[in-house]
Amino acid sequence: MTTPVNPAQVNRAGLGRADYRGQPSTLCQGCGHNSIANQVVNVAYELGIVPENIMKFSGIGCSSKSPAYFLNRSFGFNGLHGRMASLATGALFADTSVHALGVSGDGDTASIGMGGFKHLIRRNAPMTYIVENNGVYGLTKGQFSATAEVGLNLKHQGTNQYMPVDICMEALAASATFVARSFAGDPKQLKELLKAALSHNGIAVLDVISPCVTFNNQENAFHSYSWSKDHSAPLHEISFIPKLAEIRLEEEFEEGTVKEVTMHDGSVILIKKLEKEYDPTSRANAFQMIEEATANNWLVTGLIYINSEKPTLTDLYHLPETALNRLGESDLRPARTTLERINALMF
Amino acid sequence: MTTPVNPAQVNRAGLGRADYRGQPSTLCQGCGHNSIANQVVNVAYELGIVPENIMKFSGIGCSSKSPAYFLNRSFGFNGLHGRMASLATGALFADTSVHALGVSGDGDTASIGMGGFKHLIRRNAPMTYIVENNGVYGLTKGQFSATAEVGLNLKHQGTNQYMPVDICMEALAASATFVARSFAGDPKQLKELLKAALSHNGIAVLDVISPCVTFNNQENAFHSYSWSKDHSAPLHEISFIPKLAEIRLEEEFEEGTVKEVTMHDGSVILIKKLEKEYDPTSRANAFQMIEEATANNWLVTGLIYINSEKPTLTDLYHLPETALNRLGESDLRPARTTLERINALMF
Amino acid sequence: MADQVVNDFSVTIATVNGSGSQTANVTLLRALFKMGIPVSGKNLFPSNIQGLPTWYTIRLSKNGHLARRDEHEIVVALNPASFGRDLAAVLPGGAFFYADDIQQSVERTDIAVYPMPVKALARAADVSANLRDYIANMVYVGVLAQMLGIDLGAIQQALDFHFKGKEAPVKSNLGVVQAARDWAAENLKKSDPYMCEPMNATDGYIMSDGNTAAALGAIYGGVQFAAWYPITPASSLAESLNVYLPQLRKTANDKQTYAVLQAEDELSAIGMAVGAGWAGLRAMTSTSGPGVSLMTEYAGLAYQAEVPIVVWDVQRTGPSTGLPTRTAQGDLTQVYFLGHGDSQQVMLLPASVQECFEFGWRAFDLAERLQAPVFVMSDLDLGMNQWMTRPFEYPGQPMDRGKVLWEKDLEELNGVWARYKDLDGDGIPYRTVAGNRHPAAAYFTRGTGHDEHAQYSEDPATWEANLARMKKKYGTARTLVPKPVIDTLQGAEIGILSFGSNDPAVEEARILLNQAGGPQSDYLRLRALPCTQEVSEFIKSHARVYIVENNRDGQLRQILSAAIPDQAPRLRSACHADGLPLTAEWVRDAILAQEED
Amino acid sequence: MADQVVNDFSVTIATVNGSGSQTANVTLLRALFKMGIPVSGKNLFPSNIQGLPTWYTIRLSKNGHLARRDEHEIVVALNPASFGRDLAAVLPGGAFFYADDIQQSVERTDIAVYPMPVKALARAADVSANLRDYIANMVYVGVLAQMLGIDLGAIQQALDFHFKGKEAPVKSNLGVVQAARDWAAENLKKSDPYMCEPMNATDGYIMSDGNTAAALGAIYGGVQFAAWYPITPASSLAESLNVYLPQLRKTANDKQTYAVLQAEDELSAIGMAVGAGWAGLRAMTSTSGPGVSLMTEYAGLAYQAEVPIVVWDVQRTGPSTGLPTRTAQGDLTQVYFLGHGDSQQVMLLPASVQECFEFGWRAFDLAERLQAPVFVMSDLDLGMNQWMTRPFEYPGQPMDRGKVLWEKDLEELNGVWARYKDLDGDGIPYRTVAGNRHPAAAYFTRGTGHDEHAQYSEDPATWEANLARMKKKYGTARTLVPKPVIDTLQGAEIGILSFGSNDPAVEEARILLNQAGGPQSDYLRLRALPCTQEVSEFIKSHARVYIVENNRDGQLRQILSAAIPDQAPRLRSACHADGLPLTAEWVRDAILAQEED
Ligand SMILES: Cc1ncc(C[n+]2csc(CCOP(=O)(O)OP(=O)(O)O)c2C)c(N)n1
Ligand SMILES: Cc1ncc(C[n+]2csc(CCOP(=O)(O)OP(=O)(O)O)c2C)c(N)n1
Ligand code: SF4
Ligand code: SF4
Ligand SMILES: [Mg+2]
Ligand SMILES: [Mg+2]
Repeated sequence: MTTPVNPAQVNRAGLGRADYRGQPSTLCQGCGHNSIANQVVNVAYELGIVPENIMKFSGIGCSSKSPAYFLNRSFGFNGLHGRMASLATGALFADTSVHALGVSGDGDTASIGMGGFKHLIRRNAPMTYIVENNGVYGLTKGQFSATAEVGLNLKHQGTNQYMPVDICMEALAASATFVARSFAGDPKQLKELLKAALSHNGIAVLDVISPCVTFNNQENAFHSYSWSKDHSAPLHEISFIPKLAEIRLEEEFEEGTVKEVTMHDGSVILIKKLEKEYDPTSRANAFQMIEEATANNWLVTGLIYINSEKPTLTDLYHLPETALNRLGESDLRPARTTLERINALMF
Repeated sequence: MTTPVNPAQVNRAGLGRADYRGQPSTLCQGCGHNSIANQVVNVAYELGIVPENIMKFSGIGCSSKSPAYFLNRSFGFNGLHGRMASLATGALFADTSVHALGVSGDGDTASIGMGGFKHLIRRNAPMTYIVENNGVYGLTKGQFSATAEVGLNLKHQGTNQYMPVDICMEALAASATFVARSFAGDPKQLKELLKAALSHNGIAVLDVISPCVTFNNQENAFHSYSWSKDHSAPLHEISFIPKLAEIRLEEEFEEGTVKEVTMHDGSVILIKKLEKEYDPTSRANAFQMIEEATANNWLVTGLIYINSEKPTLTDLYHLPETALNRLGESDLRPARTTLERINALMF
Repeated sequence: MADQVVNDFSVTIATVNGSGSQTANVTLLRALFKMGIPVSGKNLFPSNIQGLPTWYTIRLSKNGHLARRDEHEIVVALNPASFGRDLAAVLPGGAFFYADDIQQSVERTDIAVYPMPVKALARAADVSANLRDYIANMVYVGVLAQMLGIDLGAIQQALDFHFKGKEAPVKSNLGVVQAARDWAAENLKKSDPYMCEPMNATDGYIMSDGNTAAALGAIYGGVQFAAWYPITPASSLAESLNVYLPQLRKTANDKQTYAVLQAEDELSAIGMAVGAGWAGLRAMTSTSGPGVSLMTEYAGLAYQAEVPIVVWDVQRTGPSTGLPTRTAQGDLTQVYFLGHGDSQQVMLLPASVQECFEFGWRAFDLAERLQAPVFVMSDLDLGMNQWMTRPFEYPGQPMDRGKVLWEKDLEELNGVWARYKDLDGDGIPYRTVAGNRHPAAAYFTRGTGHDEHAQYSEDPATWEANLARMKKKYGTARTLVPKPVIDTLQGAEIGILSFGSNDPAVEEARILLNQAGGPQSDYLRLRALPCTQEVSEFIKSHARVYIVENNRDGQLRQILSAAIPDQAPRLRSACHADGLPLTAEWVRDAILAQEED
Repeated sequence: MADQVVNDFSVTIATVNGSGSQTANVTLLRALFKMGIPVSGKNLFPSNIQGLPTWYTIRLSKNGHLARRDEHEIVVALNPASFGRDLAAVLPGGAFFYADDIQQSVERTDIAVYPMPVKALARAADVSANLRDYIANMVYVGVLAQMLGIDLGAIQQALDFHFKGKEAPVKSNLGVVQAARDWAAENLKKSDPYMCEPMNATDGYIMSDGNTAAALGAIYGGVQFAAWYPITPASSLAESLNVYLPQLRKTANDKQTYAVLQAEDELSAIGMAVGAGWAGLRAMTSTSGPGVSLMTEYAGLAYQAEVPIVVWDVQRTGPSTGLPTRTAQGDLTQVYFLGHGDSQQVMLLPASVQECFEFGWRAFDLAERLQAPVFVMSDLDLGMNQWMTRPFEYPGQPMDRGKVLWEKDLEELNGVWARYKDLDGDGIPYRTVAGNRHPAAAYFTRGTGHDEHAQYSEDPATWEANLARMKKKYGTARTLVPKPVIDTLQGAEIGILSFGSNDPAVEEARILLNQAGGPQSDYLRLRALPCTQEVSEFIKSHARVYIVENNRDGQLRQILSAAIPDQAPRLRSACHADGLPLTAEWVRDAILAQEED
C-alpha cells in the first residue's frame, strides 16, 4: 500500500521515505552492513526511484540478509550461498525496465561465488552488485573469507596464509564496465557511488569495506580478553557479542589522501581516496592504480573504472517492448499451421 | 616395468624415451593438444624426471584426456569437468616429493572451473597447470568456451558476444607466482616454458593456445562449405572430421616480434613473442603488458610473470619428512593414555 | 539359398568416428522409411571426436518392432580396427560387406561375403579431394541399395532432405550411390536371403529425434528462457532451440519472445532458470546426469521457494562421467529425491519422440500450475537417435500459467494477499512476479523458513505447516500429471510396468513371451511420478508385476516400493544396464527366468 | 504448595542471542551434571548473530530420560521480545523467573513468579563495564541455585571448566552467582515444588557435543586430511579438528601428521578430500545438507572411481537453506541415492556422542576397506548440544587400511596386478597410491568406463561386469557396517525401528506407551545402511514396525521399503519434522494413533 504522505516530504516519485523502508535489521549493532542498507534507502529516495522498479537479489550471509532491510516494496530473492549471479541473470530477462540490485558478501562472492561473479561481469549483466566486504564469514561465526589479508589471525582459524582476493581487481580483470570501492563508514562517498552505480547501464561492481563488529578481530582484540584467550575454547561458545558503535569516518576525508582507520579489534587499515584528477575511463590506469595500492597496502576508494559504451547482456537480445513476462499465449505459442509445416519438415 | 634400454639412449635418470610414453592418442589428427602431450614427453625425458615422481591431473574435455597420452608410469586422475584444482590440492599433501602436473581445457578452467582455478592459484599450490586453450568446447562438439573472442561465429551457437576470459590475466589477478603463455605450434618455446614451469616451486600457469582442428571454425571455413551452410542442419550431424595438418610456426620466430598465424578456418591470430628485455619479475609490468596486448589484439607468448620467493601451499604446513601417505598406525593413532586425558577433559 | 527374408532384419555399419558415415547411415534409414518399411536406427558412438570405432544399426521390421536387437544379419565393415569383431558379429546365414582395401582375411563360410571397392569408387567421384573420404560412405549406400533392393528414389529423397534440397551435394552423393549400385549389379552375386520391399507401414509417421522434439515442444509450450551448459547427450536439445526459436518465435517486428543463454556451468544454468521462472518466465534448462548432480542445491531451492522451472535430464550411462555416449535410465532415484531435506520432485517420463514434444509443452503447464520444478527424464536413445514417430500434436489445451496475480487482480483484492497461503485447498498458493507495479505486489523470496506472508520465520509450527502444505501440493501433482497408458489382455497372468524408451522392447517382449510359452501380460507404461491412483490399482490387480528398466539397481522398483509399500512384495525387478537400449529378447528372458523360479 | 518434585522437570531460559547467556546456561547444565543428576540441554538459537530471541532448555531426569520435552516447569525470562510467550509457556504449577527491568505485566496466578534484579546485581559486580551485560547472566544462575537447590560447589566446578581454571573470570562470575543467591535467599520465598538433589547417576559419564566427539574420533582414526567449508551446524566439527589435532597429532620433532584446509566451497572441499583419499590419505570433509547437495557430483566420482573418503553430514532442517540452526534427519534418501547413475552410498547413523567418536574412527576403516565414500549422518541436536555420554572408547581394533599395494607387494607380484580385479570374491579390488615408486604401480583413474586394468573402455560387457562387481562390494559393506542394537521384550506386540538422535525419545516412549496402556515394543536401533541381515529379521518377526524419524517424508521408511520390499507392508511411519528434536510424548502419541486405527 502506498503510505499516505505529506506532500512536503515526498520525492519526485511522489513517495515518502517510509515507502523505501525495509524490515527492521536483525544484524549486529554497529555492523557496517546496516549503514549500507540505510544508504540504499536514502539513495533510492533521493533519486526518486519507484521501488517497484527495483528487484533485489542476494546470496547467503549476514550481508545477504541486507536486502530485507531496505525497499520492502521491491521484489526480492534471497537465494543460495554464492549463487546470486545466476539468479539475477535469469530474472533480468523478465522485465528489463526493472533494475536489479544485488547485495553479496565477500565469502558469498569471492569464495564460493567466484565463478558466477566473473561470468556475470563478462556478460555485462545490467545490475548493481554490492559486495559488503568484511574479510570474514559473519553468519557462520568468523572464519576467513577469501578477501582476508595475509597474516590475519582469527580465533580457531589460525593465521590466513593465502593471497587475498581483491574484488575490484577481479572485476576489472573480468572486463567490468563499472568498478568502485567505498567504505561503509563514509556515508557521503558511499551515497555518491551508489547513485552512480544505480545509474550505470551494465554491471556496476561496488566493493564496500564493511567491518564486522563481531568476528573480524585479532588475538589482541576484544574477544581475546584474558579469560578466553586460550585457543581450546570452541569458538561457537563465544556467544557474547559486545555492543560496539559503528566505525565512521569524519566528514572531512579529502580526495587523494590516505586515512588510517582503526577497526573494532584495534587493527588499522589505510584507506586512500582516489585523487580528483584520476581518470576512471582507462582500464590501464585502473590496473596500475590497484597494483600500486596493493603494494602500499592501501584500500583505494572511489570510482576506479567506468565504461558506458558497452552493450549490456539484455541489449544483446532483441526483446520486445512489452516485458517478456507479460506476454500471453498468443505471443508465445506459434500458430497451429506452423506445426503442420514443422511436421512436414520431419522427413 | 622398466623397459630395457640401450644405455646410449637413456637420460640422466637412466630411462629411455619409451618410459615416458603414454597411450596412443584418440584425439583428432592435427589437434594442438597432441603436440603438447608430445612436448611433455620430450621435456620429462630431457629433464630426466622419473615418471613415478609425477602425478597427472585433469578435468573433462579433449584437453583433459591428454594426460593419458604421456607418462604411463605416472599416476593419473582424470576427474570431473572443471574440478581439477581441488582434486590436485588434496593429492598434493600425500607425498610432497611427487610433482603435480595438471592439464585442463579453456572450458574446463575458464568456464565451469573458474572458482577452483582462482583459489588454487591464490594458495600457491605447487603444481604445473597447463590450459590447452582452443576457445571452444571440443569434446561436446564446438560450443563457445569462455575464452572465445568477442565476435567469434560458431555454427548453431551464433556469435559470441561476451568478453573473453584471459587465462593469464586471471592468473595474475589471483596472485599466481608463474604465468606464461605459449602456442602449441611453437614446440621450441613450448618446451622451454614447460621446463621452466616444471621447475617452478609453486603454481605455474601455462596457457597454451592449442587450435581445435575440428570445431573452432567460422562460417567461411571448412565446415561451412556450401552444402551445409544452412543454419538449420543440426550440428551433431556434422560427423565428418577432415584430416588437417597441425598448425606449426616456422622456427625463426623471434622474440619481440608479432606473427600472423592462420587457423584451420582461415581466421588469423596475432602472436607476439615477449621481448628479450621484458622483465617477468614485476607484476605491474605484467599487467601493463597484458593490457597493451589486449588493446592490440595480440596474443603475447613467453614467460609473463615469475616470483620464486613465495612459500607454496604445502610449505605452509609443517609436514614430516616421510610422506604423509606412508605413515602408519603408530604415527597416526594417538596413544591410549591420551584418550584418558581427553575423557577427563570432557567435564 | 534360404527363403527370402523381407523387411525383417538388421544392418549394422561399422565405421570410424568422424569419417562422415552418419550422413550415409541416416540416408539409408530415411530411404527405408520412405519405402514404407518400419525402421529404427541406433547410433553407437564413442566419446571421442575422431578415430575410434563407431557402429550404426538399422532394424527393419515389417511388424513394426522398433526396439534394438542384439543380432545383426548384415554387417558393413569399413573400419580395419573393428574388422574382426564385425565379421564375427554377422549371424550365420547373414551377409558381410566390407571395404576391399582392408587387408584382413575373411574366413567365414556360413555367411555371404561382399567386398566393395570403396576407395576406387570414391576416387572416381566428382568431388574435391577433401570431400573424398566423406563421400566414400555413399559407396556402401549404393552397394546395399543394389543388394537389398533399396529404392533409389527413396535414397534421393533422403539426400534431398539431408542437404536441404541443395542440388550440388545431392548430385555428387547420388552419383556415388549410383556408381556403386551399378558396380554391385555387375560384380556381386546375391547369396543371402535379405531383401527390402516397399510397404506402406510408415504412412502417418514422421521421423525425428527426441531432443529436437523436446525443443519444439518447449517452443509450442511458450518457452521464454532457456539456460544450458553443453553436455552429451543433451546439447542438441538446447541447440535445437537455437535453430527453431528464431523461425517460430519472433514478433511481427522481428523481436524475440525468448532468450537462450549458454551458462558457464550447470550450477548457473539452473540458477538462471530459477531466476527467470521466479520472475514469471517459462524457464527451462537441459542437461544430463553430471549436470543434474550439480543442479541439486538449486533444485532444492526451487522446490522450497516454489519456483516453476522445467529441467530436461537426457540420461546417459552413469555413475559419474560413466559412458557419456551411451544410454541408461539411471537418474530416477536421484531425481525423485533430489535436494537435501524433505524434497519431492515431479517427474515426467516420455517414451516416444512424440511424447518428448508433448511433455515439452506440458511440463511448463505443470511447473507453473504447481509452482515447482518439473523434471523430464529422457535418455540418449530417445534424445539422439532418429525414430519414426506420430506427428507432433498441437497442444490440446490452452496454456496454464498457474496462479499469478497481476496489478488488476491485486486491485480487486485491495492489495490483500499472502504468498504462501493455501486458499484453494490444493496446496498451491498464489504468486506475483517482479515487474508487477502494484505497491502490494512485492514479496521477499527465500529458501529459509517463512510464513504465509513470506516473512522469515523459525517458528516450528509455521515451518511444519508450510511443509505440510507443500506435501499436499505434491498430492495435487498426482492428479495433474499424465496418467499411465495401460494395455490389458484377457487372461493375463502377470503385469509389466515400464516407461520411457523401453516401450518398444516391452511391447515386443510381450509377444515373444507368448511365443516362448510364457505368460500373457498386461502392460502399464508409467508416464509420470508421483504416480497416480491407476498405478497402485494395476499393481494390486496382478500377483506379480515386473518393473522393466534400463539401470542396474531397479530404481523405479525402489521408488514404487517406497511409494506403494503395501504392494511392494508384488514387484519384481527386470533391470539391466550396459549402455545400450534394452532388447525385447532380454526383457523376455529376464521375465521368464523369474517366472521359472 | 504441592509435593516436592525432585530432579524431574525442565528449565527453559529465554534470552537474547549474542547476550552471552550460553556461558550461564552450560554452567547450569554442568553444575547439575556434577550433582549427579541426569541432564540434557537443548539450545534453540536463531540463524542470526545478535539480537533475536534464543532459548535454552535443561531437562533434569532422575530416571535418565534425556530426550527433549515440550513442557517447561520453570521458565527464566530475560528477553522482553519473547516475554509474553515465555510466560505463557510455564506449566501450571510451575515457576517463572524474570528480570525485573522488563516492563511487562505478569498476570498468571497458577504459577510461582519470581522477579530478579538482574541489572542491579550486575552493576554491583566487580567487572569492567563492557563485561557487565555478559556477567548479568550469572544472576539467574545464582537465583536458580538458591531457589532450586543447586550446589554452589558444582557451579564453581562448571565455571572452572568453562574458564579453563583461570582465576579472574571464575572469581568474578562466581561473585555474581553468590550475590544473586544471597539476594534470592533474602528476598524470594519458594512457592513452587521443584527442587534439585544430589544423586550419583552421572558417574561414569562425561559431557560433550557430537561434533567435538566426531573430530576426536577422526583423530584417533588417524585422519590425515580434512577439507571443509563453514556451515552451521557442521563448522564446529572441523574447528574441533583445528583445536585437537595440534595437541594430539604432532610428531616428536613437532611436525604435523595431518593437514586441515578451509576450501572455497563444498565442491572443492570434497574434491580435495577425494584427491587426498585417492593418494592414500585418510581424508574427510564435514558439512550439512546444502553442502551435501553441492558434493553430489564428486560423491558419484568417488563411488565410481572407488576412492575412500569420509563425509560427515551434520543435518539441519531443510529443504534448501531451511532452518539453518534447527535439527532434522532429512538427508537420508538424498544421501542413500547420492549421485546420478546407479550409485549406492554407505551410511553410518550415530545415536550418541560416544557413537560420534566411534564412527569418527570406524568410518575410515570402512572407507578404506571398501574403497568408497562413507557418510556419517549426524544432526544439529547431536552435533552441537552438550550431552552426557559414556566416555570415548579407545578403538578396539587396529586400523584397517584396506587393500593397498606398496613397492614390496608389487615386487612380490612381479609388478603384475590389476586395479579393478576382484581377486578375493568380495568385490573389493586392490589399489596403489601416488608416491609408490614401483614402475608398475601407476594406473590412470577416471570416472568413465574402465576395464580391470583401469584402461578406458566403452565395451558394454566390461561396463556391466564392473558395475556388478561394485554392487557385490556394496553387499560386502552389508557385512562390515555396525550391526543394529536390538532390545527385545517378552510379549512385545510391535517393533520400533529408529536411529540417531531419536534414541532417547524412543527409549522413553517405550515406557510411556506402556504407561498409556499401549503395546509392549521391541526396539531396533539402526546404525548403518545398507542394512544387515538382522534388520529384515527384526521386521519379519513383527506384525507392525514403526519407523520413527525426524523428517516429513518418512525417509528411512522409504529406504527400507525399497531395500526390503517383501517386508514393506509391515512398516509404518512415525515421522514429523518441525526443527526440534523429537519428544517421547510425540513418539508415543504417533504410535498410539496408528495402533487405534
Ligand atoms: C552451500 C552453503 N554452504 C555454506 C553455507 C553457510 N554459510 C552461510 S553464510 C556463509 C558465509 C557468509 O560470509 P559472507 O558472504 O562474507 O557474509 P557475511 O556474513 O560476512 O556478511 C556461509 C559459509 C550455506 N548457507 N550454504
Ligand atoms: C558437469 C559436466 N558438465 C558438462 C560436461 C560435458 N563436457 C565434457 S567436456 C566439456 C567441455 C570441454 O571443453 P574444454 O575444457 O575447452 O576442452 P576441449 O575439449 O576444448 O579440449 C563439456 C562441457 C561434463 N562432462 N560434465
Ligand atoms: S556477525 Fe559481523 S557481519 Fe554479521 S551482522 Fe554481526 S557484525 Fe555484521
Ligand atoms: S575436437 Fe578439437 S579439441 Fe577435440 S581432439 Fe578434435 S581437434 Fe582436438
Ligand atoms: Mg563477509
Ligand atoms: Mg577447449
